[in-house]
Amino acid sequence: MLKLKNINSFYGEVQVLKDVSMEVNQGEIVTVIGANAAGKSTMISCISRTVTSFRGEIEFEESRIDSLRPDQVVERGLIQVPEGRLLFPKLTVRENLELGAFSKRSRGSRKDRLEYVYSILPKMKERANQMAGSLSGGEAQMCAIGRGLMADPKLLMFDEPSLGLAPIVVLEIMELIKNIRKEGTTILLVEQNVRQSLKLADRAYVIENGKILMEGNGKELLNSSEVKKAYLGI
Amino acid sequence: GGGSGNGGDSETADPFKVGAIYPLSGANALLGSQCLAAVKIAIDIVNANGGVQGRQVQLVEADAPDPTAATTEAGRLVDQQGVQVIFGSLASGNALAIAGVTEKSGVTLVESGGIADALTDSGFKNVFRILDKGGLRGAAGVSYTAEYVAPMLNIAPKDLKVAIIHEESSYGTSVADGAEKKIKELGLNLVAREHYNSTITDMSALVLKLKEAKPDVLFTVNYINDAILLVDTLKQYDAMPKVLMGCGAGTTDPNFAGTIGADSDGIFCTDMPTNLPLDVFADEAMKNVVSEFRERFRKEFPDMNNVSVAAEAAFAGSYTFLNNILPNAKTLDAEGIREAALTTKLDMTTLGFGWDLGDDGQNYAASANINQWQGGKVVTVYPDKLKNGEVINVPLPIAGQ
Amino acid sequence: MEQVLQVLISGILSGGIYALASVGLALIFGVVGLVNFAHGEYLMLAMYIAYWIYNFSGLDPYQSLIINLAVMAVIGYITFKVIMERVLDSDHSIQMLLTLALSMVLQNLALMFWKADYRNIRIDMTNDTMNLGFLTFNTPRVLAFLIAIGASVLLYLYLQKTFTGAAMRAISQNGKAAQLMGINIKRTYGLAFVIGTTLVGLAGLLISPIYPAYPTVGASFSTLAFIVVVLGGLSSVPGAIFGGLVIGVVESLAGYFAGPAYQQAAYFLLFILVLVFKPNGLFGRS
Amino acid sequence: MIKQLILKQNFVLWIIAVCSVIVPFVLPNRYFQDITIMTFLWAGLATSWNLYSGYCKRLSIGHAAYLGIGAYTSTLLYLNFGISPWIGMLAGGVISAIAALIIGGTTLRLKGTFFVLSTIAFAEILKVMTITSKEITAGALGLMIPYQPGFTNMIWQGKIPYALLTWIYMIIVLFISVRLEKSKLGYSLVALGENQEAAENLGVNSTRTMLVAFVMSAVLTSFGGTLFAQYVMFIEPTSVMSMGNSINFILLAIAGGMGTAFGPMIGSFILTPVSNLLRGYLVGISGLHGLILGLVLIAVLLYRPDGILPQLKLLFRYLFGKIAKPGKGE
Amino acid sequence: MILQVESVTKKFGGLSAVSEVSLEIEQGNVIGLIGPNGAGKTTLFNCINGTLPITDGKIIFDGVDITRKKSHEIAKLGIARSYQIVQPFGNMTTLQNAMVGGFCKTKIYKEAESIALRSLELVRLDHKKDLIAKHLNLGERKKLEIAKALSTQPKLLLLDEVMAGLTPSEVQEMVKIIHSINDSGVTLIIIEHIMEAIMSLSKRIVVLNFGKKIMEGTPEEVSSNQQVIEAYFGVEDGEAYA
Ligand SMILES: Nc1ncnc2c1ncn2[C@@H]1O[C@H](COP(=O)(O)OP(=O)(O)OP(=O)(O)O)[C@@H](O)[C@H]1O
Ligand SMILES: Nc1ncnc2c1ncn2[C@@H]1O[C@H](COP(=O)(O)OP(=O)(O)OP(=O)(O)O)[C@@H](O)[C@H]1O
Ligand SMILES: [Mg+2]
Ligand SMILES: [Mg+2]
Repeated sequence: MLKLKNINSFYGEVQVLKDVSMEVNQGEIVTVIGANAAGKSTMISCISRTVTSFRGEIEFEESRIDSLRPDQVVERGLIQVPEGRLLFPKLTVRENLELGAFSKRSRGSRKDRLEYVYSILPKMKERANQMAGSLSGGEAQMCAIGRGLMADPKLLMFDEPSLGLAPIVVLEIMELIKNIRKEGTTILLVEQNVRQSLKLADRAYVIENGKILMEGNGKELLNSSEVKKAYLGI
Repeated sequence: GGGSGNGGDSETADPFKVGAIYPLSGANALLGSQCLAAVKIAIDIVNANGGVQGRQVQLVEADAPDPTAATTEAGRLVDQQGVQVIFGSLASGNALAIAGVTEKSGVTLVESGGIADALTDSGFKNVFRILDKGGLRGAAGVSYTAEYVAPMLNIAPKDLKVAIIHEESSYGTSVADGAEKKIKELGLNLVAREHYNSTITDMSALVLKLKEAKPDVLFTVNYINDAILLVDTLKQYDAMPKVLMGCGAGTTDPNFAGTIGADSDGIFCTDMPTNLPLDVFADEAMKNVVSEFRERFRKEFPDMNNVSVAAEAAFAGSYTFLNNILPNAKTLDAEGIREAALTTKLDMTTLGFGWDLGDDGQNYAASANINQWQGGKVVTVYPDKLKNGEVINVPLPIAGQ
Repeated sequence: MEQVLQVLISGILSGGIYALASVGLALIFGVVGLVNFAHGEYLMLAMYIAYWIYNFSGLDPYQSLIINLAVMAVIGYITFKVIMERVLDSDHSIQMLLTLALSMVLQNLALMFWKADYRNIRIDMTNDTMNLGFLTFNTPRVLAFLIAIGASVLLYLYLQKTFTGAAMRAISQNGKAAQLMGINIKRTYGLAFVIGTTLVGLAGLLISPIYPAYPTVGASFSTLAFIVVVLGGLSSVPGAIFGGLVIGVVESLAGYFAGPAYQQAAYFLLFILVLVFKPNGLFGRS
Repeated sequence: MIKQLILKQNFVLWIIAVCSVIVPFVLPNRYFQDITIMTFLWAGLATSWNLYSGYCKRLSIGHAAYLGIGAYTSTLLYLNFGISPWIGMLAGGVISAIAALIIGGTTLRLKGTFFVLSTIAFAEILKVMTITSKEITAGALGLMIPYQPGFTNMIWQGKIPYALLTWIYMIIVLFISVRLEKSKLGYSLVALGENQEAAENLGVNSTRTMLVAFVMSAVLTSFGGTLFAQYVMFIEPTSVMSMGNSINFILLAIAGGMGTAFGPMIGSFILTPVSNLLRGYLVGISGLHGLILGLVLIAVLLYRPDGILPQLKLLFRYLFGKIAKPGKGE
Repeated sequence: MILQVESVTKKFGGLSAVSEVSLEIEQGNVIGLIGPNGAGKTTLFNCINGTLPITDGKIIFDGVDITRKKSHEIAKLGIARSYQIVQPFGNMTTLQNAMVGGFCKTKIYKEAESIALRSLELVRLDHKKDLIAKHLNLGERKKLEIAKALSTQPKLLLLDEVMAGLTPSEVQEMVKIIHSINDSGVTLIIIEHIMEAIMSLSKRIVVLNFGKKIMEGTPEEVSSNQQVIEAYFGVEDGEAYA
């Protein structure tokens, strides 16, 4: 469904991604793990086209998307829940969520989607009229996730969704991701919470210094000694 | 400047360099560019007649939107271009700044725009002003009103209610100050004095305030668009006083009547003599010069149905100086020019009044005329010597209750 | 009393035009986050265009409204494409400065093309008045007021009721996030810029029968529009409408009670007072 | 040793600043000297402006007010009481400081655009006050300083003394800027400009820091105002306190590099002569020089948004880096 | 007792983000602060260091009542904090960032520089000292947050989720850093959702929920408390997360 071929990405003269190739199949949960600054967020941003300084091919549903504009990528149903939330601080939670359904493909079903998001993230309904800028760290993260769901995604990319969430909520989010997948949305998950995310994943990639280092199914990697040593500190 | 080219062949002698500094950009660019055009015409005419002391006059232009720029540009003309005479400069502030430069270098400034008293009251040796001081212009309107208008209105001068409204730049302020002083002196009844910024877009409040004061005569000093706005607003609120005595610039501008049309009939515009009928000039040569100037000016500014006052003054200043003063100078340096300027006396310049400088460089022959708009034309109604029509419409037919 | 009422009304009428001149600025600020110092220059351009059309075809500013607005939209679009689009990600100070430079260019272009002459449009209506009891209204000013308020309200509704409007409000807060929502940032920025310049153009057009065009006419409106917009709370359209009316009234009252010399000082003073007590403007959300 | 010094860009910039004093001596005539004086003066003024607004990223578009206070205070004291402008300059500084304290006290807590516009408002109010208090300031008529050369009067016949004076002024302000960059005040200011709350949490007293810098900036600007008045010898509210002047401070600072000690100077060294020469030599078509200047600025902003200084530094590194290399081989 | 928080309440409109919370810390101690999202942890930090004015209650630091003091005064007295959402001075270098803190207790440039360098070394960021802060990645920014706070030479350091977004092995590194900070005599309050970290760092843990303090105890006590498990840890595959 999503294919990356030999992506090389640069910030100025610094090369962040080196020949990254990977793929996500329809209906899968694919996890990407890696240390800080490995280039995970950069990779996702290349797909969303908010980072444009890269070479290589990106294919989504059999067609190239590596020269589209970010909004066109969204229009195809490829949605990112960004790292660091990136909410609209001076809009209310509700307005933030509604903007999640801005694209034409999801605009029509905005009302239903909002109900859906409220039902799985009840805290958001509670805070619907609060300015997003004054949410607590965790609440903001929930809002960002909710906003991503509003877009009716075909493929949803999460960049560190568990960041700053209480353990119980992390569990809920992982559960949620499973459920979303069940409803037919494909998932690409970037996570630092290595244990949780590998448990969830059908397949996983390990990225280090901008290179794909390992690839395999989630359980395998979780048990691999290299991963244990490098990322779990065991 | 070098020595005088005595007897030298006009073809081979060095040109005589003069400068012109006017605001050509910024808020005053309109009048500035007209003045510059007028100076150019004057130089052309002089050159066609053989130039100054056998030397062709060469013009160096400069743009000075504000006093700081005026200082720099005056420096360029004086030090870089080596001009001996500068014509300028429309705004009093610029004139004062230029004088600061020219005075130090022994260069002559011939001022035909700035009317602030300070210019000739500050002891400058080489600054000559052809126009009246601002105070005079304001005062002339007041004196005329007390002497002639009050009787026409059947009101004793001391009962005559008058008001002053002026734009707040140094121009408007100095004219208004002159008017106020005269009003106090003659014991007229000053019921209001207000000033405003000439970029004002709505005069309703001002006019409504004025309406309360119910003046019989309104003295006003404006630039062109505020003059139009003032008359429009006075009419809209039915607040036109019996007599509207404009004191220069805006109300004398050809576009004034052009824009407001028939309503201008009877509105006074005190100013230096302007657009005088040719028969005022006894001298045949001067008649030709004036008509040539007007013709060429109109060609350059086809939109205008009359030559603007500022341009007439700029022409008069530069032409008189080049044609009448400089030929009398023993040497074409500051000393020689000063002597010639102070000793030369003329009965008539192209402005209709004479040339008679005091030691301060002020032309005490300068006068202000009382003019009136009649049928879209400026008609001089006073002094009798220059008069070419009788007063009409006192009180104004459009005056409010 | 009658006088004061009359003064008040004349203030409100001017206020309507100030409001219209300002809503565009508020919109551009709200969306692009840009303080557009060249704002007034678009007003100037529209006045010149109105004058031109009037001169060549005899169409008065109301008749040429559509053409004029179309031209303004095109001019807005061109400036956006050629200049603003390139600095969307730059520092605010850079953007601000760029608009300053732009205003310099436009003013001087006008000076070169049209000379410094005042260009008046006198139509039959210019001095018409309408009377209501003891009150007098200048017809072009009333017309300008009605159209101005109408246009401002339309803009407000557009921003509130349409999704594009919502996008416009979101975009300035976080451009990257807006992209991730599927908002075409450049297009939205461009749209806001074009609407903004067209609206201030409309304001210019509406005052062209009562006020002459000259190269620096925009400058005084620019400052005024800033004051209005800040009073209203920067990016708030209703705030700008309200702010415009307030400034109009204050200016008028100050002119009447203190004298026209104090008109500007009065609204600047009001402005400072408001900021002292409500640092985010009258309508600003903190 | 010297090579190391050269590689420190500030060293080179200091050399440029200090050596510029030669310029008025070698120039052929007073017109060019006049431009040099304006260049020094504007460099000093823009650097003064930069002291607060540049480092703190809060643009004041009302600094012409302090220029006006400086110019008017010294001139009025001189004209009315015969007090030497040297003392008048200090008095102007004191009054500017008081004004800046009042203005700063009310506006410094404002954020972003609110602050920017409030500075305009204050400057405009001050201008209107100056115009309307005719009895004291002569209003719109302006004030003229009589030409009485002498050191105590701060008036000279030639241009050189003015050039030296404005150069010293520039160097002093520059020195203060450079010191500021390496001081607690400077660090606090820059941090405040980046993120006020975070700075406060690190112990930065934002109110005091901003006030101190704002007052410093205002006082130095007003000193420049006195020099301005003594040089032009004529002041009037509409031109001295115009927003155009305030904007010019900003233009120079940004063109050179805002928030850097030498940026505004570089900006003035380039733009002041350019704009004066353009005005002088493109006089034929009114508006043309303004148009060209505007276009040049747009081009700079579009293609070199950090200003000229960083480019210059790159150039130094390139030039002296090359020089330094063979040195190593020896 | 270096810090005494006495029945502090903070309301936003109708919402009590923190209500009647009291806690005390002894000099040199490390306390963990946990609780569900929106429980009021960050708000409590904001109250302690003066970023937000408190609605009710009293805070005493080192014998001084700091309830109504401004945040810069509090910083001078010796409380520093890091932000949950990092707030670097983006256009300054890493070292300059830290030096802003370094100037808290001195006016001398050299001193501020050496203080800043020392804190950068402590968080192992000294190799990036000349990098412009906006080019740092998230992990480095978190370290910079700590270094900035440390440079003010605090007696009490409030750390808000400095480990979020780090891989487990990076977490371990950070834990070591925090230990060494504590060893140098700084008292710490730590907010963290990563349990391994908070359990191994803190001597005592305070749990907030809906703005109220629901319990305080040793890590063992807290992790076995049923109420805390239900509200906070959750249960995974039938077993408690911790
Ligand atoms: N805008 C930028 N300019 C320059 N360098 C950047 C920029 N954004 C990221 N980088 C650098 O690119 C590298 C990869 O960053 P990226 O954010 O993709 O890493 P990551 O794997 O997502 O790390 P983390 O786990 O911290 O989120 C880092 O070294 C970072 O410093
Ligand atoms: N300015 C504000 N206005 C209204 N509500 C606010 C404001 N600031 C915070 N809140 C609310 O107060 C509550 C406490 O927020 P706080 O940031 O202290 O939570 P937290 O415990 O730090 O949570 P997290 O673990 O998610 O960071 C939240 O519900 C938040 O939405
Ligand atoms: Mg990342
Ligand atoms: Mg928090």
